[in-house]
Amino acid sequence: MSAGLGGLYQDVILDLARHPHAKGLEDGAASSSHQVNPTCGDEVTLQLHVEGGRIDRIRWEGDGCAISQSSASILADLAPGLSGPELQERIDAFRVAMRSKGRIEPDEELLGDAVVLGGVSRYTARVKCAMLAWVAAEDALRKL
Amino acid sequence: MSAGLGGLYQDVILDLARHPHAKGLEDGAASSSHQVNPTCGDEVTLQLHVEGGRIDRIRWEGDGCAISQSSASILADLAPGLSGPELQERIDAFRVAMRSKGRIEPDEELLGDAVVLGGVSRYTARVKCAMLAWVAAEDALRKL
Amino acid sequence: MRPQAAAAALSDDEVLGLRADFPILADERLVYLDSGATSQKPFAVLDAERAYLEHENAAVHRGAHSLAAEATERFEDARATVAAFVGAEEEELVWTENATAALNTVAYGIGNASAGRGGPEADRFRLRAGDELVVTELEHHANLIPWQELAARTGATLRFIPVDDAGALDLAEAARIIGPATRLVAFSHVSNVLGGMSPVDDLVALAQGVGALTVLDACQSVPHLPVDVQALGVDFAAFSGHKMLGPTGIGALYGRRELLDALPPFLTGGSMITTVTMERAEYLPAPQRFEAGTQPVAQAIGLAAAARYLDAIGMARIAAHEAELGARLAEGVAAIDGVRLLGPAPGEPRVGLASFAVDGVHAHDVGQFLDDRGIAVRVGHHCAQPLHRRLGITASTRASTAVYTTRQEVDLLLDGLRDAVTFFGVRS
Amino acid sequence: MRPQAAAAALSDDEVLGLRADFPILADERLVYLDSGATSQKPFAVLDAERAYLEHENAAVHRGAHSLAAEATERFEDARATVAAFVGAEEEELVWTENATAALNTVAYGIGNASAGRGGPEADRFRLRAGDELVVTELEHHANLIPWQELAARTGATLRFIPVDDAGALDLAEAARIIGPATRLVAFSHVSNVLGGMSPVDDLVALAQGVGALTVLDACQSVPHLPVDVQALGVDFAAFSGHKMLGPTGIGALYGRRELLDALPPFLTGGSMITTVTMERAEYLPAPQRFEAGTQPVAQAIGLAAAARYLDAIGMARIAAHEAELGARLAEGVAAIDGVRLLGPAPGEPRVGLASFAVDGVHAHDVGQFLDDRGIAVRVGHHCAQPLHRRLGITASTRASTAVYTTRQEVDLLLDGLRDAVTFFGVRS
Ligand SMILES: Cc1ncc(COP(=O)(O)O)c(C=O)c1O
Ligand SMILES: Cc1ncc(COP(=O)(O)O)c(C=O)c1O
Repeated sequence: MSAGLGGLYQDVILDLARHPHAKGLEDGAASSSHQVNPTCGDEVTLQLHVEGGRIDRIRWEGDGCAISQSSASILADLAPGLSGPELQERIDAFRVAMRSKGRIEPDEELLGDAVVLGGVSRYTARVKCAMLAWVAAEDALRKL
Repeated sequence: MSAGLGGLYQDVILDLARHPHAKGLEDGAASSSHQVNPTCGDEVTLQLHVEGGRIDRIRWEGDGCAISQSSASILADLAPGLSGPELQERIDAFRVAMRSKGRIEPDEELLGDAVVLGGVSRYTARVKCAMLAWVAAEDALRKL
Repeated sequence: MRPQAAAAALSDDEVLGLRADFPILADERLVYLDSGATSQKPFAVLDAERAYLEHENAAVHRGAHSLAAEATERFEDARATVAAFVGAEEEELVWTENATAALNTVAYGIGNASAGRGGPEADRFRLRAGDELVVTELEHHANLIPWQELAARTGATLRFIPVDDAGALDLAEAARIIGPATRLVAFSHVSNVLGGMSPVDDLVALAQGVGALTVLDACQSVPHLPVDVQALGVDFAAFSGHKMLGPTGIGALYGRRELLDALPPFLTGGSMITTVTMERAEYLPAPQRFEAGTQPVAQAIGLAAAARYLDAIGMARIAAHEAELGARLAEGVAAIDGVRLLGPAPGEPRVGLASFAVDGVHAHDVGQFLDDRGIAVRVGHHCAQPLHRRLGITASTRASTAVYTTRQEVDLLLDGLRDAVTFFGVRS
Repeated sequence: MRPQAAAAALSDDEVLGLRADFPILADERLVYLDSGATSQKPFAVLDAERAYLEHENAAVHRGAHSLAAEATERFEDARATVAAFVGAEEEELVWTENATAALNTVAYGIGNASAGRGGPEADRFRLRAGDELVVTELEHHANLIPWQELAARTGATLRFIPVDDAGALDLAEAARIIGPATRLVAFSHVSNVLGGMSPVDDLVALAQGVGALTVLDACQSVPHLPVDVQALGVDFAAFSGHKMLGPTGIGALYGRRELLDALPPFLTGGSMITTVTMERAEYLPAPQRFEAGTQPVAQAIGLAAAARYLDAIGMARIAAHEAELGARLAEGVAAIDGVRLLGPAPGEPRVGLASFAVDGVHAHDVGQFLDDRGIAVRVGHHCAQPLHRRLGITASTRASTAVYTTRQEVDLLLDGLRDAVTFFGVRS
C-alpha cells in the first residue's frame, strides 16, 4: 500500500465504512433530502431531526463507497446540538477543504473527525463521494 | 492566366456561356426535369422534345456558371436525332470522363464538342456544374 | 458589439509574426480568404490537443482512476476558459458538435417542452397554436430551418423581419412583427454574407418587451469581435469552434442559467442523468443535461487553447485589425466596375468579410479564377439562399479574413478580381 | 459475430510491437484497462489528423477553391473507408458526434415522422398510439433513454426483454414480447457491462417476422470484432470513434439506404438542403440529409486512419486476442473468493471485458485501490443502471481491453484485485 492510498483510507474511514453511525431512518424528521452521485449511482437519504431549534440528530440511509459512508457517519456525529447556521458553516468549510486539491486541511476545531477526510481533496473524482451526505444536509436545511 | 485555367475555360466554353444554344423552354416537351446544384443553388430545367421516337431537340432554362451553361448548350447540340438509349450512352460516357480526375478524355466520336469540357474533370468541385444538365437529361429520359 | 475604447489594429509586423504560428500559412502560394467558412489553426491548438491525447486521454466524468480525473479536470477547465471568453458562467456553456447543433438544441428543447416533456419548469417554453417565432431574412440556414421545422411540428407560425436592398434589417417592420404572439426571436449577430452587425440592442429590447426569448447566432461575431453574451442580454447564443481557430467537431451553446436548467433535454443517453429505470430517466442540471454521451474532449481542450490564443492578442485589437481589412475590401470591391458589393456600403461598419456579385459572371467562375492564383474564397449561396434571392442573385463570391490575414492578401484579392472581370468580360 | 475461420491471436511480441504505436502507453506505470470507456490512439491517427490540419484544412462541400476540394475528397474518402470497415456502402454511413447522437438521430427521425414530417416516404416510420418499441434490460442508457423519450412524445409503449441472473437475454420472453404491435427492436451487439454477445440473428429474425425495424448498438463490437452490418441484417447501427482508436467528437450511424433516404432529417441547417425559402426547405438524400452544419472533418480523417490501422492488423486476429484476454480475466476474477463475476461464466464466449462486484466493498474503493497501482479501470454503473439494479447491485468495477492490452496487464489487475479484497476485507 502506497502512502497515497493510506492517506485516503485512514483506519477511521475503513472502520466507519464497516460500522456506520446513525444509519437507518426514523419517524419524525423535520426535513430530509435524497441525493444521488450520478457517476456511480450511489444514493443517500438524510434526515434532520430538530429539537428546540437545534439539530437533535441526523439519521441517514444509503449505500456507497467507504468515503461516502464514513463521511455520512462523521457528519452525523458532528451535527447534534448545532443550530442551522452553525451546521451550514461547517458544510461550507468542509466544501472549501474538499475542493482545495489538498491545499486546505479541514479545520479540526470546526469539523472534528472530518479531518480524516482531508486526503480526499487530492482525488478530485472522489470529492463528490465525500460531499454527498453534506450536500443532502444542506438541501434538508434549506427545506427546514 | 495559367495553363490550368486555360485548360478549364477554353474559348468555346466562354463563348457558349455568353451565347448559349437552345436556351428557353418551349411548349410540347415530351418530358422535363429540374435539377439543383446544392453547393451554389444553381438550377436547370431541361426539356426533351421527341419526334418519331427520337430526340428532336433539347430546350433548357437556367442560370449558372460558365461550365454549367456551356455544358447545357453542348448537350443540346449533341442530342437531336438520338434515340433514348443513344443519349443515355452519351450521358454515361460523359459521366465517366467527368469523374476520372483527368485520366479519361471525353471521346470525341461519341461526345462531340463536349471534349472541351475534359479539363473540368481535374476540378472535382466543378464536376457537378458540368454534369447538371446531363443529370437533368437523364432524369427526363427516365420519365419518358 | 458595444462601443468601447478604440484598440489599436495589428501592425503588419505583428500579423507576420502571428502567421508563423499557423503551419498551413507557411505555404506562400496560399492566400486564404475563406476564414468565414472555417479558420486555420495555430500550433497552440494543435499542440494542446495532441498533448492531451499523448498524455492524458481518458473518459471524463466517468472514471475513478487518476487519468480520468485529470482528463475531467482539463475538460472542465476548457469549459471555464471558453465560457469566460464569451462572458458566460461555466454552467451556462454547453458543448455541442457545432453551432448548428447548438441552435437545434434550443429548437428541439422547445419542441420537447411543447410535446409535454420537462415538467412544470418547462411550461415557459411550450408553444401553442397561434404562437409565433420570428427570424430575419438574412439568416444562415442553421438559424432558419430548425425554426421552420419547430413551427411545422408544433403548429406555431414562423415570421421574418425583412431586409432592405442593402441587406439591412428593417427595424420598423421588426417592431410591427414582434408582438404579443411572439415567443422567440432568433437572429445573427453578424451576417455571414453581408459582414454587417445586427442591431442586437434593439432586437433584444423588442423581444423583451413582449416576453419573447432571444437566440443569437454568434458564429461570425465570437471569432472576430469581443463578445459578452451577458452584456448583450440575449437568452441563448451559439458559436462554432472551427471558425475561431479551434478544432472541427465542437461548438457551444450559451444559455442563461435559469433557462438552461428549465429547458427539457435534447440528446439523451449517458452522463446526463441522475436515476434511470427501464421506464424513465431523471436528468442532471445544465450543462450536463445537454451533454449526452462521450463529449468532444480533445476538441474542447483545443478550443480552450484557441480562446487563450485569441485572448492573448486581445479581441479588441483583432476586431480593429479586421475592421480595417473589411473596410479595405469593401472599398476596393465597390470601386471595380461591373462588381456589386453586397451589404453595408464602404465606410459603414463591417467585419473583415465582403461578398460581391460580378455582372454577368457566375460566382463559381470568379472563385475558380481566383483559386488559380492561390486565392481561396467561397462561392455560392453561403447557406443563405433566402437572402440571396432577396438580393436578386443566386450566388455570390465571398472573401473573409481572420486575425492572420494581411493587407497584402486583400490587395491580391482585389487585383485578382479586377483581372477576373477582364478575363470573363473581354469577349462580351 | 458470425462463425468464421479461426484467426490466430496476437503473440506477446506482436502486442509489444503495437504498443510502441501508442504514445500514452510509453508511460510504463500505466496499466490501462478502461478501453471500453475510451481507447488510446496510435500515432497513425494523431498524425493523420495533424497532417490534414497542417496542410489541407478547409471547409468541405462548400468551397470552389482547391483546398476545399482536397478537403472534401479526404473527407469522403474517410467515409468510404469507415463504411467499408463495417460492411456498409458509402451512402449508408452518416457522421454523428458520437454513438449517442447516432441513436438519437434514429429516434428523432422517427419522432419527426410521427409529428407529420417527411412526406409519404416517412409513413413507414410513423408511430401511433398502441405501437410498441422494444429494448433490452441490459442496454446502455444511450440505447434506452432516447426510446423512452420517443415513446413519451408519441404515445407509443416501451417494453423490454428481461435478462436472467447471469445477464443473458431471455429469448423465450423476447419471442412473447416482440409481436404485431412492435415497430422497432433496439439492442446492443455486445454489452458494455457483461462482455457477452447478443443473439443478433434471433432478434433480427423475431423483428423481421413482425415487420419491425432493428437498431443495433455496436459501440462495443465494432472496435473489437469483425462486424458486417449488412450480413447481420440490421436496419440501423451506431458506433463511436473514440472507442476504436479514433478521435473523440465523431461517431457514425449506419442505415440501410432506402431507410436513410426515407427517414426525415433530424438536425437541420446548412449543407443538407437543396432549396430553401423563408417558408420551407427541401433536403438532400442520405447521408448529407443528416449532416447539418460543419462536420467533424479532421475527426473523420482520424477515424479512417484508425479503421485502416485496425484493418492492417486484422479484426479477426484482434477478436481472437481479446477473447483470450477476456477468458483470462473472467477465469481469474471468478477464482477470487468474495468476488462476483458478472455476465457469462468463465469458458463462455465474451470479449475482452469483465465487470465484477466485491462483497462488502464498493466499486469506487476497489477502483481507487487499483488506481494507486496505476491500473485504470472503470467503476460505477457504466451507464447501465437498470442492468445493475436487475443484478442486485448499484455499481461494479470493470476491466476492459483493446488490441494493445497484454496478458501481463490482465495479471496485474488480478493481483491488484486479490490485494484489494485483503486490504478492505481484513478488518471485517
Ligand atoms: C454499449 C454502449 N452504447 C453506447 C455508448 C455511448 O457511446 P458514446 O458515449 O460514444 O456516445 C457506449 C459507450 O459509452 C457503450 O458502451
Ligand atoms: C452565421 C452562421 N451561422 C451558423 C453557421 C453554422 O456553423 P457550423 O457549420 O459550424 O454549425 C455558420 C457557418 O457556417 C454561420 O456563418
